[in-house]
Amino acid sequence: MSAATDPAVDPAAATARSTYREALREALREALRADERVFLMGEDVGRYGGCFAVSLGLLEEFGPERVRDTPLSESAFVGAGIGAALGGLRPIVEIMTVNFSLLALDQILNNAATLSHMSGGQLAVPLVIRMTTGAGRQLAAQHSHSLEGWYAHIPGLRVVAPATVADARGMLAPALASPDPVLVFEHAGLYATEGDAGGAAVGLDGAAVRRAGTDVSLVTYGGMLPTALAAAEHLAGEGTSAEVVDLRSLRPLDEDTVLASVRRTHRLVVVDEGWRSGSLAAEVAARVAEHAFYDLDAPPERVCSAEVPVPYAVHLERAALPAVDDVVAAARRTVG
Amino acid sequence: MSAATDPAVDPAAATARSTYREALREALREALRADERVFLMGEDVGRYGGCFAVSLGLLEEFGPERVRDTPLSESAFVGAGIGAALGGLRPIVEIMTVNFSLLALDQILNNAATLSHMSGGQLAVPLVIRMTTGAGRQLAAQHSHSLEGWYAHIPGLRVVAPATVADARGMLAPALASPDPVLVFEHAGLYATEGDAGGAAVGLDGAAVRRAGTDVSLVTYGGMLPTALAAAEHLAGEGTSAEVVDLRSLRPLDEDTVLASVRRTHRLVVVDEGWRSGSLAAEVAARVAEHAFYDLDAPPERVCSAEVPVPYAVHLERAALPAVDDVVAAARRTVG
Amino acid sequence: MTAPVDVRRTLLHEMVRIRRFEERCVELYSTERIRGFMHLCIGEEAVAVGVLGALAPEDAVVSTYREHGHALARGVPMTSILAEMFGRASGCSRGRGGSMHLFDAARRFYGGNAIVGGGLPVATGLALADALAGRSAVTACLFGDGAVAEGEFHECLNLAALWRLPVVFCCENNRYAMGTALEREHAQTDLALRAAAYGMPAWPVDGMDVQAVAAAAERAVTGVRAGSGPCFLELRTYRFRAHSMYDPDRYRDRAEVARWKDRDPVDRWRDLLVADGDLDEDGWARIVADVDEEIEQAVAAAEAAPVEPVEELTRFVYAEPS
Amino acid sequence: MTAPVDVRRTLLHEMVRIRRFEERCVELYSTERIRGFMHLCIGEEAVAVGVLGALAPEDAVVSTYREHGHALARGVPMTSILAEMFGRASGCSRGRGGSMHLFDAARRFYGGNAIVGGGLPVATGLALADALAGRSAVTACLFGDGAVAEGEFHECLNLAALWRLPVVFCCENNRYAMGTALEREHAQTDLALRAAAYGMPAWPVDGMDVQAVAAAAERAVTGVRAGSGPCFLELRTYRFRAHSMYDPDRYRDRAEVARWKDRDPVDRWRDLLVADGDLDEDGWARIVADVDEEIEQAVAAAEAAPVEPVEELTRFVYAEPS
Ligand SMILES: Cc1ncc(C[n+]2csc(CCOP(=O)(O)OP(=O)(O)O)c2C)c(N)n1
Ligand SMILES: Cc1ncc(C[n+]2csc(CCOP(=O)(O)OP(=O)(O)O)c2C)c(N)n1
Ligand SMILES: [Mg+2]
Ligand SMILES: [Mg+2]
Repeated sequence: MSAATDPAVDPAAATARSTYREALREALREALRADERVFLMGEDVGRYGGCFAVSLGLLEEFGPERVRDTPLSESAFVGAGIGAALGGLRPIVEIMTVNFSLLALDQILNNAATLSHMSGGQLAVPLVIRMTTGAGRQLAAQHSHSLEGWYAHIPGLRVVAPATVADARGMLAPALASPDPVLVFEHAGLYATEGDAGGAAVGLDGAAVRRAGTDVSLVTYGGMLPTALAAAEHLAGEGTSAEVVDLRSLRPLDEDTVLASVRRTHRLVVVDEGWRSGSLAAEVAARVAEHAFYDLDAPPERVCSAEVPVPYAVHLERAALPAVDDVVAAARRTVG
Repeated sequence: MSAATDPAVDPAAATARSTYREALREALREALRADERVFLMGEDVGRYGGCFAVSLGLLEEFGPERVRDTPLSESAFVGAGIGAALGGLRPIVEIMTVNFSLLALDQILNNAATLSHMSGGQLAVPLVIRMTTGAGRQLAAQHSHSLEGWYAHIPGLRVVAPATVADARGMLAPALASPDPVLVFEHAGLYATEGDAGGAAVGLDGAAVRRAGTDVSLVTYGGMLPTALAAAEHLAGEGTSAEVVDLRSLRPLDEDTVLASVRRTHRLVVVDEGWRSGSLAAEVAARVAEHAFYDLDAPPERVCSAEVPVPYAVHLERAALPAVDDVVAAARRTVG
Repeated sequence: MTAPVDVRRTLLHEMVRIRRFEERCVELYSTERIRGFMHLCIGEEAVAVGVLGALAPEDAVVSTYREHGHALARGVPMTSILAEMFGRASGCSRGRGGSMHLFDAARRFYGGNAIVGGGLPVATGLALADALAGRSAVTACLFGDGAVAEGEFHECLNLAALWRLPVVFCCENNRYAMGTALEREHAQTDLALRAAAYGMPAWPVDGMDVQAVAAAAERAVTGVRAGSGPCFLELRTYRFRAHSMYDPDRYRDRAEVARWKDRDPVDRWRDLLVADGDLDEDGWARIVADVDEEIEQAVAAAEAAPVEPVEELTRFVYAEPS
Repeated sequence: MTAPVDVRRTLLHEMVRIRRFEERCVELYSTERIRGFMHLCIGEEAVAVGVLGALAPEDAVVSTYREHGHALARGVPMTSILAEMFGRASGCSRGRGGSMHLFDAARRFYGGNAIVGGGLPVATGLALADALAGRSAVTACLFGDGAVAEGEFHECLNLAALWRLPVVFCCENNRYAMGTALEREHAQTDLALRAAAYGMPAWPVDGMDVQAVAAAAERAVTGVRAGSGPCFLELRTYRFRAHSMYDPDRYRDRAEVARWKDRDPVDRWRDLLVADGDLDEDGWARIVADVDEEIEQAVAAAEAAPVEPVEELTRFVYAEPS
């Protein structure tokens, strides 16, 4: 289920229907066509066609210089993206999944996020790093992380999580236009979702209210948007009107939209696939508690993943991840 | 200033006075003497005498097999610690500072934290990883991180932050006795502090109330304990009685002690050297908002570092870090 | 030098076990009994059987996500492997690991690591533990040609060589890392030469010839066990199947695949045994029948096995007090 | 082949500049004008001057925390370097970087990286940008012998060689990584041989002889610029001082230090010039006086310079819209 399958959700969108995967590919294609400085680099983005087939066909269209397969060496090729950005290009680096990005974290934190400030503003790192995130495909403990909330902790980075086909299509152009490093998190569970790709570029910042409601705010992002929307639908059947806020950008956080929603509904449930302790959900809950304390009619709730390396077996994996029922139950507690 | 310089702070302690650095060294010495399986490994722990002189003299006493200098290869020697733990030893791995631990994060998250669960309980990783953390010495953006809150996000790890000389002395033994990987964060600003080393081993878990109070709870840990205590002292002069809670263990979090304190004082200020967004302070604030919502008389407050790569110049660095005044001001807002 | 007949037959039996087990896994995957990522070693059986066969029970093994063959050759029971792939409580990782994360502590089989290169530091540490404890065990560390490009390869080969640790680094060079051919991964494709630059003995081996692998592994293990420090084997092999069940295999030339299939390690070894008079048709049929029976019993047992109760989800995140 | 007199004198002048600048920094550190970590390259000046002198303005430089000499030799103004170390707004990083993080975008001096090995990927990427854009620039990447053990060294040498990128990898082999001697860092201490294993030209150079360094660097830069792919220089040198101002230098034999000091690159070069009749006492005195004047002007300017207003703390965390 995708947010954008409901036209009400995305009223501004044009007519082109596509999958999330195709929308990403189309955005890449457009970027490669539009600007000579843009190139795509990562493991198996070329001949293999992309680990999740996002870049399928781009090698044939743009050639191996601009659709560049790399050896297994995350630190080197992410760092090379940083250097290439410093050198005037507009690299898009793909890390197959967020799990492997740990191997490049030194480059991301100590160089990409830091060089602009540390050089007193002399340098900028206009780099886009795309990676797949999230669980749900029985890939077990080393392939199922949701670490986008972690990255959102780092000053100097911009972090976005397209949750709709329109955002998958529209976020790349502003990410490339940004002078700062932008991390784009694509949830593996969304690739096959269908929706309206829209046409125009969307903004990079700013949360979106994906469904209006009056009784409780469900604040979420990325792969959890479908879950939150389904929970809202279910709650509607119970007579509870849930507003669904899609953060879209995890850094900077659009605090205003979240606070405005909570000021209307007086109740907060944050839905986040990350592990609970130290999750982005904690940050959202803390900000609401700090800035909308007197507006809250109930304690904030968080629906997160169980604090466990994600297990393989289907029933265990399912139990580890936030489900529609969990969101519904949390929302009920806030209104109850 | 150190918490333990005030004997009232640490009533159970025995008489041995030492610095935080000496206390750490003594704990290492004791561990190396007590158990043949224990060894220390890391960059320059031996001939150099330890980057911060913690392990000075241990090479001479225990020899190069057990006080083992490693090449610059964080991923390899941290991972080798994991393997050695699997192989029946009790390694203590030193990473010079938390900044460099990013290079070993894959090993820490994907192996150390994960192997027990992923193997269905067959394996355990009784590994201790020590590292220096924190800013305050004008070491600039690549040497001043406070990432312990980040590590506290990872299931499968235990994370502790000794803030007193007694904890510096007493936490290593239980960390080595733990069958799980334990990360010990030593704040660079504490090494020279003096206090009572105590004698007995202290527990690994559980927060400690370092100063009792009735009006506001200052929840902190590690290098910020002296700041929180100084703020409490200052507040006392203004007639505000602040309780200071030292978390000690960042994972698991001793939620009960924090909640009990807030239920007494009805006000919360979290003091944390980490960057504000996505900080451990957010987790503490979120938990209090979730579980002690109706006990709070004011919005929770966080005093954290500015969201900036820590700058070199002394006035800029100081401005980036939480100061006593900031804590006092935050506490005043909660009682005001 | 020719091995005794029973040894030669055992090598064949073991390779057939791996081959037919994985072929059965393909069926089980298509009926969704097995899920997630599954990587087959079909075509690479000689490496698994030759290397693992050279180890003693006290030795340790660290492997990758492509480890069915290693686990089987190490003696991890097929039933517990298959139950794991079915996600059952009787699986060798209690259903938490799946195909990529097989563990068997009793057999010192330390997984099952799905981060490319991530096993090398662990293997280095296992060897360090054995060395420090004065045990004569050896650690065999298996990884692919792709892993050789990762930083951890470099750091660990240096560390192991510097400290003269008892590790046999076994590189399964199947010429591809997913869709990336050796020539596009490495500036210098002679991987044994690369390893030799760390000052350790390193040599290439025909990984399609089980006898050659077994001999090389034995030589390596003997040297390492004797205290000569680590060594490196480049086992030249090929995967007959795609990288994983998701891989449409667009990047390889059909003719290249066919050429390597002509060197099928199972067929070649069987034909050699037949030619040498060490195996007749009956003997071959018996091997196949034995193997198939073992497989079907494992399938039946896995089907019948219970799953871990959901309440146990967070069990083992931390070790249980023993 | 002997260089023209003015070139030879310039080499001396540049080395003296670095030497005396750093000696002055020691004083300024002891009076707490300079704080934080400070790493001196005293003893290694021939490397800085020889390598940086071989570059053209369009070339790029990536360095480490031990980079005063590199920055000076690259032409970063001494005033802006010293102001940076004083933490002033007129510093080359506006006081945010300090000794370890000197930057000068206009001179393509990309820092100043304090993560050992962390500059190599950046250098590789700068070279990639030049190559893709069809520019003939070369990137010089400077790092220590300790960095050679890090995974990033391996990944980057492979990547640069695989893609034939225009990088000159310049390893300042001063035989120690903090307190760890070369023999305890590396199983195989012939670092040029290690680099050659990636299939790139690599050779050792006497890093105490500025002429040898300059010649090697020129040869390397010329080849790389011509498109022959990356190359590696092992510059054999020695730091006369401790690792940093915090280091009590317990791990080195005094006799060893003395032996290397006998090969002082500044003294040797000066003596050679004198012996060759290219320098007399007056000439030498003039160099010293010029240098000292430059230094004292830089000190005075840094003292007088304002600091960045505290309100600007978070400026430049994100790039400003231009
Ligand atoms: C660090 C890391 N990067 C990327 C991946 C995705 N990935 C899984 S297997 C693989 C190819 C590995 O090739 P090789 O080491 O040759 O082993 P093979 O699969 O051929 O046995 C890749 C890129 C991963 N698992 N880990
Ligand atoms: C990744 C990392 N690990 C450890 C350190 C601490 N450290 C700083 S310099 C240094 C030694 C580096 O030696 P080398 O590369 O030979 O350079 P040199 O200092 O000799 O110029 C160490 C261990 C660091 N800065 N970065
Ligand atoms: Mg391979
Ligand atoms: Mg050195």
